[in-house]
Amino acid sequence: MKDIVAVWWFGGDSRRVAWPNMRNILDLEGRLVGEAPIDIETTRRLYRALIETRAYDKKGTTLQRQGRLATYAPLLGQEAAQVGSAAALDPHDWMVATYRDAGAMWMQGYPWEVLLLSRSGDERGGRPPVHVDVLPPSITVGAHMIHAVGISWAEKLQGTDRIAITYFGDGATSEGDFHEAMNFAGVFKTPTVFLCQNNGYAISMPRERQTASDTIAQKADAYGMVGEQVDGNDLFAVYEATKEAVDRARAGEGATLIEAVTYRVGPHTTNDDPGRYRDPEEERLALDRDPIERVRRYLEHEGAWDADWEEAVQAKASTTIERAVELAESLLPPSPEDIFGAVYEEMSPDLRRQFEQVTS
Amino acid sequence: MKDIVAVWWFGGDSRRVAWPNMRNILDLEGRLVGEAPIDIETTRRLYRALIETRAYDKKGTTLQRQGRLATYAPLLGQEAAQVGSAAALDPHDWMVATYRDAGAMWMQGYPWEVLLLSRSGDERGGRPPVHVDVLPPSITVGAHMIHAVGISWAEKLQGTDRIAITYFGDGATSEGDFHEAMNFAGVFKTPTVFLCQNNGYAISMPRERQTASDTIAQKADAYGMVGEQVDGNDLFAVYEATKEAVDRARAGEGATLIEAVTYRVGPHTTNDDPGRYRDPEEERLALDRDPIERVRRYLEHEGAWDADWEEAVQAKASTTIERAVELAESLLPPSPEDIFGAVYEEMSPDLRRQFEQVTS
Amino acid sequence: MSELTLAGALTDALATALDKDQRVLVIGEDVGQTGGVFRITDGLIGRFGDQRVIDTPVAESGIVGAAFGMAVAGLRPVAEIQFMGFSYPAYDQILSHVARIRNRSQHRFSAPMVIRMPCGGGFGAAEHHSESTEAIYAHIPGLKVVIPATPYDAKGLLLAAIDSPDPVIFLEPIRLYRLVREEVPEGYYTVEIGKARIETEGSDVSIITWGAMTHEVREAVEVLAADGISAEMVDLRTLRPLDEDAIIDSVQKTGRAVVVQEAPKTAGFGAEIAALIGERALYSLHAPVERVAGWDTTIPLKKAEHRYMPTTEAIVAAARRTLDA
Amino acid sequence: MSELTLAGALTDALATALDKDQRVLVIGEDVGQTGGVFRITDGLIGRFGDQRVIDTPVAESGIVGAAFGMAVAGLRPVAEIQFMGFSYPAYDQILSHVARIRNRSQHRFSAPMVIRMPCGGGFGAAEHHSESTEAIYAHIPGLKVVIPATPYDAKGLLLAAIDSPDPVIFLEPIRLYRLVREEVPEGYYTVEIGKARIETEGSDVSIITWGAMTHEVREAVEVLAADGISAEMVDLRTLRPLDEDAIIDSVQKTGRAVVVQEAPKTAGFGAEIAALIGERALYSLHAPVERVAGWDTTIPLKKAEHRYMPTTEAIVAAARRTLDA
Ligand SMILES: Cc1ncc(C[n+]2csc(CCOP(=O)(O)OP(=O)(O)O)c2C)c(N)n1
Ligand SMILES: Cc1ncc(C[n+]2csc(CCOP(=O)(O)OP(=O)(O)O)c2C)c(N)n1
Ligand SMILES: [Mg+2]
Ligand SMILES: [Mg+2]
Repeated sequence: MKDIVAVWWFGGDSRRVAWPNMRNILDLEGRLVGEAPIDIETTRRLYRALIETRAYDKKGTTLQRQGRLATYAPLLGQEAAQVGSAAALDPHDWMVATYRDAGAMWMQGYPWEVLLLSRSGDERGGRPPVHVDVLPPSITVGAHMIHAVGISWAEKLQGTDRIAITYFGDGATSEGDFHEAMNFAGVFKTPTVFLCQNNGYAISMPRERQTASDTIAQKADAYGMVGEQVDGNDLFAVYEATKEAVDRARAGEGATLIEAVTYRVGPHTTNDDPGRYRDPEEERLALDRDPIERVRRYLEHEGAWDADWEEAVQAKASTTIERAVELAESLLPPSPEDIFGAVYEEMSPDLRRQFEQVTS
Repeated sequence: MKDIVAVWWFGGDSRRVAWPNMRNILDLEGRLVGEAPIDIETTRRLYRALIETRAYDKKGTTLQRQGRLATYAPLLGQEAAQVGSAAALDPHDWMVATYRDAGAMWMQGYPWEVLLLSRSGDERGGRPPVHVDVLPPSITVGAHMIHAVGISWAEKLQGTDRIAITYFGDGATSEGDFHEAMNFAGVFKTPTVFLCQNNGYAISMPRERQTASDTIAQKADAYGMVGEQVDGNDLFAVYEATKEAVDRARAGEGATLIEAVTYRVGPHTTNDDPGRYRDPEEERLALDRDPIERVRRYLEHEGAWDADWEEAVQAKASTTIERAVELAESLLPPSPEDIFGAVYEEMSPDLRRQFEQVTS
Repeated sequence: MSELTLAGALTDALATALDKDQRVLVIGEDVGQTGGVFRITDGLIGRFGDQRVIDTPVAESGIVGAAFGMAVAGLRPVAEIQFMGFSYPAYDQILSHVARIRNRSQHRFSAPMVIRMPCGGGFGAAEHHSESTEAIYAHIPGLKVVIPATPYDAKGLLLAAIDSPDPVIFLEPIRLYRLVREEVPEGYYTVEIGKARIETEGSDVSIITWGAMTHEVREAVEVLAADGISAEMVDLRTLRPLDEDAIIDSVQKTGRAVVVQEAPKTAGFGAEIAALIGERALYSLHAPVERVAGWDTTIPLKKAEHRYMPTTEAIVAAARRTLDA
Repeated sequence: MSELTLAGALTDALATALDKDQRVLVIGEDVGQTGGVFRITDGLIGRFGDQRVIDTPVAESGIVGAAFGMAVAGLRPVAEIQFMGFSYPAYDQILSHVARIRNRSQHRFSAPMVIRMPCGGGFGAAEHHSESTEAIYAHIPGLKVVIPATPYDAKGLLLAAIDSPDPVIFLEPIRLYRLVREEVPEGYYTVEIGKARIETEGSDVSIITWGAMTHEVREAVEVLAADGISAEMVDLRTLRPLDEDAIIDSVQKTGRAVVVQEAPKTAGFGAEIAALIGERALYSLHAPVERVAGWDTTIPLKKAEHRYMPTTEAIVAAARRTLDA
């Protein structure tokens, strides 16, 4: 059983990869191969979150095709990795994530409409509500992980129990900044959780061309840090591993690297054509590993799912997302004030002169 | 036996560190605990090289104190790590090393007088003779390792059997560029040897504050690369490990990371005062591990050393270094032509205008 | 001859170089199977193989540093940085090593390599995808900085850059990639690095620019012409080494100058041009040199980007001011 | 009051800030036990402990990135980069993140932090240890760039920088660290960021400079005075935001300007000053604005460095040229 779960079709030539140490709790048919880390009610709540995340994602792709978003990077297939990990956080924990992590960011309080704004080419998309300590989605690959280290380090120095989680991809692990972030976290034992979604690709580059190490998880060892590989399409495994990492961080035991193995079912962004670099067969095989269907089946086995509830969940998700789209689209475009006024806390005299030229 | 050899006094608080897997061949008394990788004649040749390197190093410190060099970074105590590793190269192999690696660079053909020039504040110190493919000593920490990767990769692409070795310190492993260099070498299986001299310090920072990993060698694993820790004060161990790495690289089997554990007996540079950050007791203990004395004793045990020969070797070394100093100091300072003429292959018109202003 | 876009001309240049010189290779993120995010390397891997068209991990410092090593060892790498905004992680490699190895080694080693990067905004891209930081490269001794504005120049300059014995930062204005087609000669030819191009001769005012802003300047020249004002359009093509004489000759002739850049105004490369004119042509000037530039803000995202980009109208107005002065 | 060197004044400023504000911390390579390579943080770890004076691994991008995170989370980090030449690995963090978070998040997050770096040459240092690349920072919206030239200013400006709600690149001219002593008030005071300082009033020519070059300019002013020429010396102190009015007022008064920078000439910050004067004070100018600068070469090592550094004589000569014009 365990064995089948651990096999992935992966990489440019649809290579078969077996990672024997990957943490796994729910198998492909939604049966437990370990112990469920959360109760049924929580699972149902997270199921709703998975559905809502997917509804957002589908909408994102559609809106971009319609020219209503500037760019969109689909997260299709990565819902469990994002929802499961974010579910392990406290509401006041910090999050530093990327362009593809809408599901995680929303879980931590970043509203859908603000996420949409960020993808529509509006600076206000980087401004979550007060008390939501989630940084604007990072577009530069790699640079943001050290921010989570600095943030959580500051919390540690100030004696709070807040931790920081940072999301990044397999590609990001190649950047020098990944190394410096991991190394600082190791040396200073910062309360940081490094959550890598290994979705098999960095744009067109398959995971095995990104690094010659067998797993990304093992890189933790180079920093004296705990590293673990989990099935990123297994909500329970992701939740449990993240929860352990969060608990360790909060207990002062330092940082953890989690490699959540998942698959980027869609293109890199809506501008990308995966047909140029991977076998469509791979995408088909990925369907068998759908992270949401697995939870659905689990709930069904447990007698906690039926078609009516599903319909209600889907309907609610779609209403929520439609409402977010309306909200985002109802905003007037950013004003010159928004642009000139946010370079510094106060406009400097030369900037004010330019501002007055624009507005006069 | 093995055990004693592997124990090091190390770090700001003179901590005792035992690294059980460290490769070791010659023990502290100069007795073999493994098999000698080179014959007696070669050992005698390398002994002379060790002595000459130390003579250069002592002279460097003296000259700087006399204001005859601009800066000097002593390599005292690291002679075996440098001479032993460089001895494993072919003459046409590439080398990319640092400000502290005069011993290794000289072994590969970089003349003492040119090394002295580089430390005296003269651009011509970066110009080794034709056919000596050793780059100018790198002053920026970390950036140069990827150069060795690119160079050796080019050789591989061109189908030659030339490899590249790069020298760097424990501190350099914290830079992002170390990571990118290691990762590229892993992915592209470049014929590169990464030779880290872990000398316990990066200026004032002890090794254990640089990274939380137990060893630097284990970092290789993050890149699917072979990594090994060797006693860097053991000429034979360093030679043997490097030779194996060089052979693997030449055979197309990719890169290796070698951590040569040694000790920076002197200050970081002649401007530095180690008294501010380490217990002098540590320096005293390091004497027991002297890399040259160990070889001397070995030769003595083997009947290949006597006081007369020693005197001759010492005399020869000191003459050679004196001669290099004379040569370096006999040069006129660089001309405006040297400065303006080496920005581009040919001076651009605007640069020529400036040049004419200076020379008119 | 074939009708090519600027993007097409670049692909053609790369293919021509790869074909002509075995030492040339292309290296960067996604340059292989996908042909790069802008498809500039499209088809090259099929034709030249993955030893000469090399996909790398996501690591810009590594790309530049490895290409540097290759150049030192005798190859002629053409590195692609996906967007100018992602060149900053490689800034140390570029400034401290690529630009300096010839001086550091007194000609013993050199780095004949090209670093290509798409630059500029105006197409509603995501954050960090619309940068115009040419000034941070143009300031560095040892680098050449080239920025073509036409398909013909793009091919000729890229071939010249690949042939250059010294490293070249090759900036590609994204907005021009597919804006127009132009006849581009087949096969090998070069356009000399360090020479500006007078696109339109004129006698009343010199408008000096480079890269994507040539588009707005061209329009401005037409608007002014319709109004009886004869503007001379100077496309610098190379920022370093700068064709000072072309600039000074033009301004001495017209007595008026407008410098147009997309980058934020303060300490942009336009300051160098304005300073230079003040230095070498002050007595010819009938009016202050006008700088038309981006505001001193980060270039806004899609919805407010139009407020930032220097417009044809702004250029026309600046030219008129020099005439009214 | 005590007599302090510029270096001493900086140490005093750091101690004052650490003492006054619990949120302040110092972070960098070797800033702890050794007190930094220039001993600017000397004694601080003893007084404030290793949670507020933090020695880091050798990783500049990491230092800046971590300090950025700390600032976002409410602390006031003062990061030290050992030499300006080692700030380039952190350039991406500085430009893409430190400078932009306020705009990216529309004030929701900000990065009130200081990045200190010793800069400039003239003391025969090793490669990469004598950089003057202020232009690459002064071009970036969202940053403030400060460079003190006197002990009094050093302390007051550093305290103002630490108090700034926005990130400050704080450049410390190595050559001035221990050149003179000056009375520096004890305790807390600030010097306003964005205000130039007229060191000497004059009526014949304005000499505008910043950082270490104030030393040569001061000498030049004396030489000129001895010759009956009244030069006004403007020490900018802040490059961004620039005190444009101080420059323009001075040049309008004197009608002549010399801009002095240590950096290579092309596209250096002096170009911005010259361009600005041409823009706003053209009609006051009796002569071209002179730029006295380093050559467009990498700053040479010890043996040839003197050929590079702008000299008092060169400044005097340039001032004379503006008077002879
Ligand atoms: C510094 C930098 N380099 C390059 C890019 C262009 N780019 C955007 S996403 C991406 C791939 C990232 O892959 P990965 O980290 O695996 O994340 P994923 O997109 O798969 O979620 C690249 C190269 C960038 N945004 N930033
Ligand atoms: C990029 C960069 N950062 C900082 C420095 C300043 N610096 C010079 S040597 C050094 C320590 C290097 O330590 P290590 O790599 O262990 O080499 P070692 O000096 O011990 O041989 C530092 C921080 C530098 N030269 N380059
Ligand atoms: Mg990925
Ligand atoms: Mg060291």
